[in-house]
Amino acid sequence: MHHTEKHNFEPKIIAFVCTWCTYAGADLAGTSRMQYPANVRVLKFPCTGRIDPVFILKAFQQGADGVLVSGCHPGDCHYIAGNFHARRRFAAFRKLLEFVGVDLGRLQFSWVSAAEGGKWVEMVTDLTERVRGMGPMQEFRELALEEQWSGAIDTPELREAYNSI
Amino acid sequence: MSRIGVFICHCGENISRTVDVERVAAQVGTLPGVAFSTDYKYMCSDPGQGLLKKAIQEQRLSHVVVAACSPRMHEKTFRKAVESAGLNPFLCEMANIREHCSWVHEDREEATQKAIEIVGMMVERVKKNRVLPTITVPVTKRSLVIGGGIAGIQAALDIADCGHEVVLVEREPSIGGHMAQLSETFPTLDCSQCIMTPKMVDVANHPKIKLYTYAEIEHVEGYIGNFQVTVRKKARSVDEDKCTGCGVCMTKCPQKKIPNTFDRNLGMRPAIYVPFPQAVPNTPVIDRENCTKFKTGKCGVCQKVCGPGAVDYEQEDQLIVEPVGAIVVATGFDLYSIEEKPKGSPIKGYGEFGHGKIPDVIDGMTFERLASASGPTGGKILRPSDGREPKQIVFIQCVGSRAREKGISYCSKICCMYTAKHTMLYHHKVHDGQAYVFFMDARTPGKSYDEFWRRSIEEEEAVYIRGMVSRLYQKGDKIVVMGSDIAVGVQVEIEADMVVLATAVQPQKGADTLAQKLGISYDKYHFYSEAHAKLRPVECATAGIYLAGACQGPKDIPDTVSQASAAAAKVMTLFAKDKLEREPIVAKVREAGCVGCFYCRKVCPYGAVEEKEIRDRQGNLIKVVAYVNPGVCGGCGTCQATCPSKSVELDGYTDEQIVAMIESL
Amino acid sequence: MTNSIDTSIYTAITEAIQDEARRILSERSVIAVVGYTAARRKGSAQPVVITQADDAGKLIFSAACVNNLAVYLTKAKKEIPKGGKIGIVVKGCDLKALVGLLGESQLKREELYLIGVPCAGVLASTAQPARELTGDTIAPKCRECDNHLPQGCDFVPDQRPVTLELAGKYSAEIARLEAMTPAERWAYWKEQFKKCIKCYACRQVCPFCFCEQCLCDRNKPQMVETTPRPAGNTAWHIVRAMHLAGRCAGCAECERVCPMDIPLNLLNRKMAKELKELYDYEAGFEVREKGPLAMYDEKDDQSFIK
Amino acid sequence: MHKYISENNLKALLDHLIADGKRVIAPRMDAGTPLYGPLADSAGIVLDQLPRRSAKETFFPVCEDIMSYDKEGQQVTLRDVSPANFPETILVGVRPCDAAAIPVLDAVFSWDYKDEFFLERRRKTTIVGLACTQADDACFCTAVGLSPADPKGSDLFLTPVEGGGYACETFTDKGEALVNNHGELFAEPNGTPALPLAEPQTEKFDLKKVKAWLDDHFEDPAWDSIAVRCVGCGACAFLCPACHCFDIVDEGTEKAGKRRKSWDACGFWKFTHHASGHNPRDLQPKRYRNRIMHKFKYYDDKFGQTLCTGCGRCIRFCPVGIDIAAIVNEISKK
Repeated sequence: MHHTEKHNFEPKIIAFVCTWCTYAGADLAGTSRMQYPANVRVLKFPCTGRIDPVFILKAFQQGADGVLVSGCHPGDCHYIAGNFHARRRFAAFRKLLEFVGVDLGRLQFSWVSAAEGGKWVEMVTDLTERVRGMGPMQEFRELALEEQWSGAIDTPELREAYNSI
Repeated sequence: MSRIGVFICHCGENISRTVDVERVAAQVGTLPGVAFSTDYKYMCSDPGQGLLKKAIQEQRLSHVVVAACSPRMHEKTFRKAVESAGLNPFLCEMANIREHCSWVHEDREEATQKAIEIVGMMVERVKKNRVLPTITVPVTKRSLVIGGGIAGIQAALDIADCGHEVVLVEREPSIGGHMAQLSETFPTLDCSQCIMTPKMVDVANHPKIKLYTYAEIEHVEGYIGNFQVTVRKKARSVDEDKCTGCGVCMTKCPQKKIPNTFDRNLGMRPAIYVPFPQAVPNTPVIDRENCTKFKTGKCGVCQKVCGPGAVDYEQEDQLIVEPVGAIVVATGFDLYSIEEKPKGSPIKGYGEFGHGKIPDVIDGMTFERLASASGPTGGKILRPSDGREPKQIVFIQCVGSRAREKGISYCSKICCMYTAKHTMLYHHKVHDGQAYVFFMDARTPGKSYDEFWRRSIEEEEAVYIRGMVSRLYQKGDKIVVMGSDIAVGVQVEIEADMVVLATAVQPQKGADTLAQKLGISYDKYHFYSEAHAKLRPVECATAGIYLAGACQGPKDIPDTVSQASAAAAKVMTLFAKDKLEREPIVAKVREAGCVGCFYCRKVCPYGAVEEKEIRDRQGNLIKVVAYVNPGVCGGCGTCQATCPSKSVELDGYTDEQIVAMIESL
Repeated sequence: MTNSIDTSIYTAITEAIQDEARRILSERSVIAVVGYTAARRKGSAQPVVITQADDAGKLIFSAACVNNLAVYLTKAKKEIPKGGKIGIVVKGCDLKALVGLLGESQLKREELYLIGVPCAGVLASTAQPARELTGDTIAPKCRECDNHLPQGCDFVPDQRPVTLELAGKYSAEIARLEAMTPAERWAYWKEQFKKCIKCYACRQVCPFCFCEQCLCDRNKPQMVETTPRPAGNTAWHIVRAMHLAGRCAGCAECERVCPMDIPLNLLNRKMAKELKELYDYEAGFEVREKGPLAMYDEKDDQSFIK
Repeated sequence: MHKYISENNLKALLDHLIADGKRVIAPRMDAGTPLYGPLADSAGIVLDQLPRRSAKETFFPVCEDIMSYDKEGQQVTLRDVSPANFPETILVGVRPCDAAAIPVLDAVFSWDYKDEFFLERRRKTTIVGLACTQADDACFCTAVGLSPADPKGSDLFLTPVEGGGYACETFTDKGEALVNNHGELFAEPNGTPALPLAEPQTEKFDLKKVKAWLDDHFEDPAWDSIAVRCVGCGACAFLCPACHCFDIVDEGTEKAGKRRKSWDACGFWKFTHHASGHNPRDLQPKRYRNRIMHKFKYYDDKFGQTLCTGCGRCIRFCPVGIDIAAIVNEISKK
């Protein structure tokens, strides 16, 4: 069971999942009344094949501390092969993110079937706790606030905005 | 500006117990674009839906978000309700605050906060939703059945009896398939041909069935409801319209020494022939490879003797395009060859069983022909080598099947039963003979099956030996069969007069090529894959294509016939409507941005991407772009994630919708 | 320094290119030839499109002929005459890009007349085109070139380039970065990407950036910030590297033209390395219908997926 | 006012200014590339090469916010960026080709609309120019009527002298104030001769003839042959000290965002792309024509000035070797 103790840092976890397997698996976790951290926000896609790497990038830029991508097990894809394409795409993309300095501890890929409510809970819990341990994803947040020197204005408002995060 | 209505469901107490629904409603009510927000005990109830409809009309809502259970539960319900209130159903989204929130969190504050964010995310999403018209595709109410065995025949008759035209295509010169070759059938031992031939005749005489024999599928285009199938009708060299089926040509043909494949090469047939006397159609075909006229240019006897002048040496293959709305694939099975290992075959050879070099080692189908009253021996069990009656006969089961080390791990399903039948037929015909069966275990589920198997042992005196045969060899005119009896743990050696191998059931040769033409998937053995093993066992993942019989996996006759009728029922369900409706979650190409790299086509699991030429007003080609056929598109969106310029977009899951959701968080 | 590279064959190559261009233009077997010509500055060269046999004498080949001319054949370049066979001068590295474009339905082989160049190397930068070609001034891609003599062309001057054995820079640099912590790598790229001014020279010279409307130019939705700020710059370079993964064959034009000296080819080489390791795929060697990210194998590695 | 400052004192001057809380912008190495930027201390200054980007970004940033918005409920709050917050700046080590462009830009930014973002930075900045002793064959300041020692645009101008140090000359009150405020670091001129100046080899253009030809040749086959090779990037415009086109975009989410102004370039296909899908400059030659026209005709028509200072950056860094000096020279001979 998940303990609702208070932490200093509540990471923001964004999950990109396919409708047929992982979304249904997360539904099953619900109908089974399993408990997991409330940090995850689920975005439903028809298929992992639809998940564009740009979305992961966008999620980090929008302040996600961790991203979970999850779909049907190989061979179970509702759309025959979408997850096979996704698997290659993400195998490549994670290497790229790693090379530009993103800690891959913040990015989790998984196969969670409609029957694996427990696995969903495990995935979300593990990622949340791991990212909590890693602390906030500062890199993209700081980057978003950075300006070219020529455009930077050292205004009190900006300073305040910066300090608020 | 959008006027979004948000409806927060308590779900009795399922949601409201952990989520402060009133606070959620109040909070999301302040979001830009939200015009109305409320909470209600049971949104899915009649009054709940009434509330929704009323609000749409009174508040002039442009979009709706229902925050309740999983969309997998009630999305259809609410979209219907929204539609009945005059909004496009796709302007309604559900926010899952039950399965994904109230049920999985205990802390009321946390859960409420999360619910607010989930609803907020769906509010941003719904703003970007577009009106999606339901896609309708016309349905051509004709169907194609590929394969004229019992599966194809049954499916064709069922569909045709329902009043829809059927095009039945058979590769061989006659329909009938393997069932026409069988002697008697388990578990009732009725004569196969007696029950089969009337059905064949029904096909031939059915006004709604168009029969192409000696024909193959050349090319398939189109999609559910709208296939264009090109059939190659091979040159028969006999005009079917003129031929009366008198058979004079066959009797007069000087070339009569061609092994009869229908009889498993046990008998001979002429170069102009029908495969078997009850063939449908009863029109001969010239075997051009073996015909003297075609080989040397001399002869021409058949043409001379043919009264109606039906023999036509000049005949060429014909390509016929048939428009159909549905396709039933019933291409059946083949037996694993006991001869040399065929090239490219997944299973290793059976050298230990003589590789087909010992003439009296035969396979089960050959035994069927020997046992058949219309077979080469007139139903007498005689050795192919010397025509003697075998007094000791050994049946070996699971030759190829369930032999992982050989490359096939599946069970061929029918062998236990037909071997039992063989022992009975043998015993009926050779009263003083003894049958032995080597088996791994007997699989006899099915109505009256186990009783039948027991009868073969208990009444027909077959000796079942649990164990496999390690080797057999010719010794004089005997075949020494060496095996083990694992039940008693001894080596067994039997001097047999004849050995019958129950070889594995495999898909027809060329099953993979046909699948590629049809765009359907198949497993590693080339059996065709159904869309869902349990819930959609007769449908292919490719819409509009259905499976019947052993092409999908080994099956006996009752199962085959059932599946054929099921496939026919699916076709009739499809034909019950004039137009096909489908969810408009399909990809669309933004032609201005498309540069025609066709990455989308490369990754599309459905083959839905076609080429489209863009021309200017003068007709000059500007560029070739991708076009997604909405009838074929499965809606996975892999194309969009792959398209470098995002010039193809999946309706219902556009980049705008997804980015709006990410940005809301 | 004695590491100067022998470019004496470039004179003979220039003559051979001129002769061949003259021949194919006068025989009208091509409607145009895309090649290089000398420009005003000492030692400089620039791309040129000639349509008359009389202009064949303008064509040259030298160590300053750095451009990958394949970019002119893409649909993005509407200025180049289309609708007929086009002759094009290609180095081995350029040819790899052409091979990719053939596989991506952007070009048809029968509409091309390939004049291959036996190449000993070109300059890293043409900011000072008169510099001598040496082990120091040579383009980094030439240091690890495996295609000095282009294969499968319609015409290749009969010359053998003499090449120096030079240590590759990209693999060493990739290894150096890989050895860093994520935070150090992030800091490294942040400094580099910060300089970017979104002049899009990298995109515009890239043969594979043939999209008519770049994803990163779109604003509905804005997938990538278009403004030249550190965040948008980083996103742009990540997206571009991802779009080139499995396609880029390393002509390194992006890196050469970057006025801010951002080591862009490093990203592309890293992705090429990964795809080679993961799927044993190398771009640019043969015309293939599907790149590594347009296909799959059921047994693909999934050790990173739980 | 004429003075002398030693190299060490120049550095001391910069350190004093930084210590005073002034922003000192000077050429320095930025991740391996010589670029103008704020100095942390004088040690980082790099005066021996022309920075890759021009000095214009001190006044006309690569990208700047001009407004921000927030949505709260049905309420939208707009916030203007106040130019009053711009810091006081000393721009040091500016070559004549960069410095001369700044007064040229004054014309366009203070014309029908007074661009306070540019003008306020301009007011708050003192420009210390530096005479040029090195040129390559891409340099052509002399061809457009400037010179390696032209103090145009500088408040204070430095000329390297033999034996080290710089001869200083002030041209404006701002320049004099800078010297006077740090008088102890400046000495009286000692008559040491200046180092030999750079001598760009490019022939002087007859700018009148160039303009006359441009006046009559909006349509001309020459544009095609000049620009057929142009790949449509913005390197030339972005490195140029005088190009000043910008784009304004809103970036952010439904909840909050910024309105940003950033450099634009006429080479981009999007530059004049209409919402309708029509583009009057549909092909690259038409876009390149605009670049030449703007520099040597339109700006002259409107403000009586040439929009090119001959720094040669666009020549050195054009991916496809387009040489504006060669093109204008050719035009002047037509």
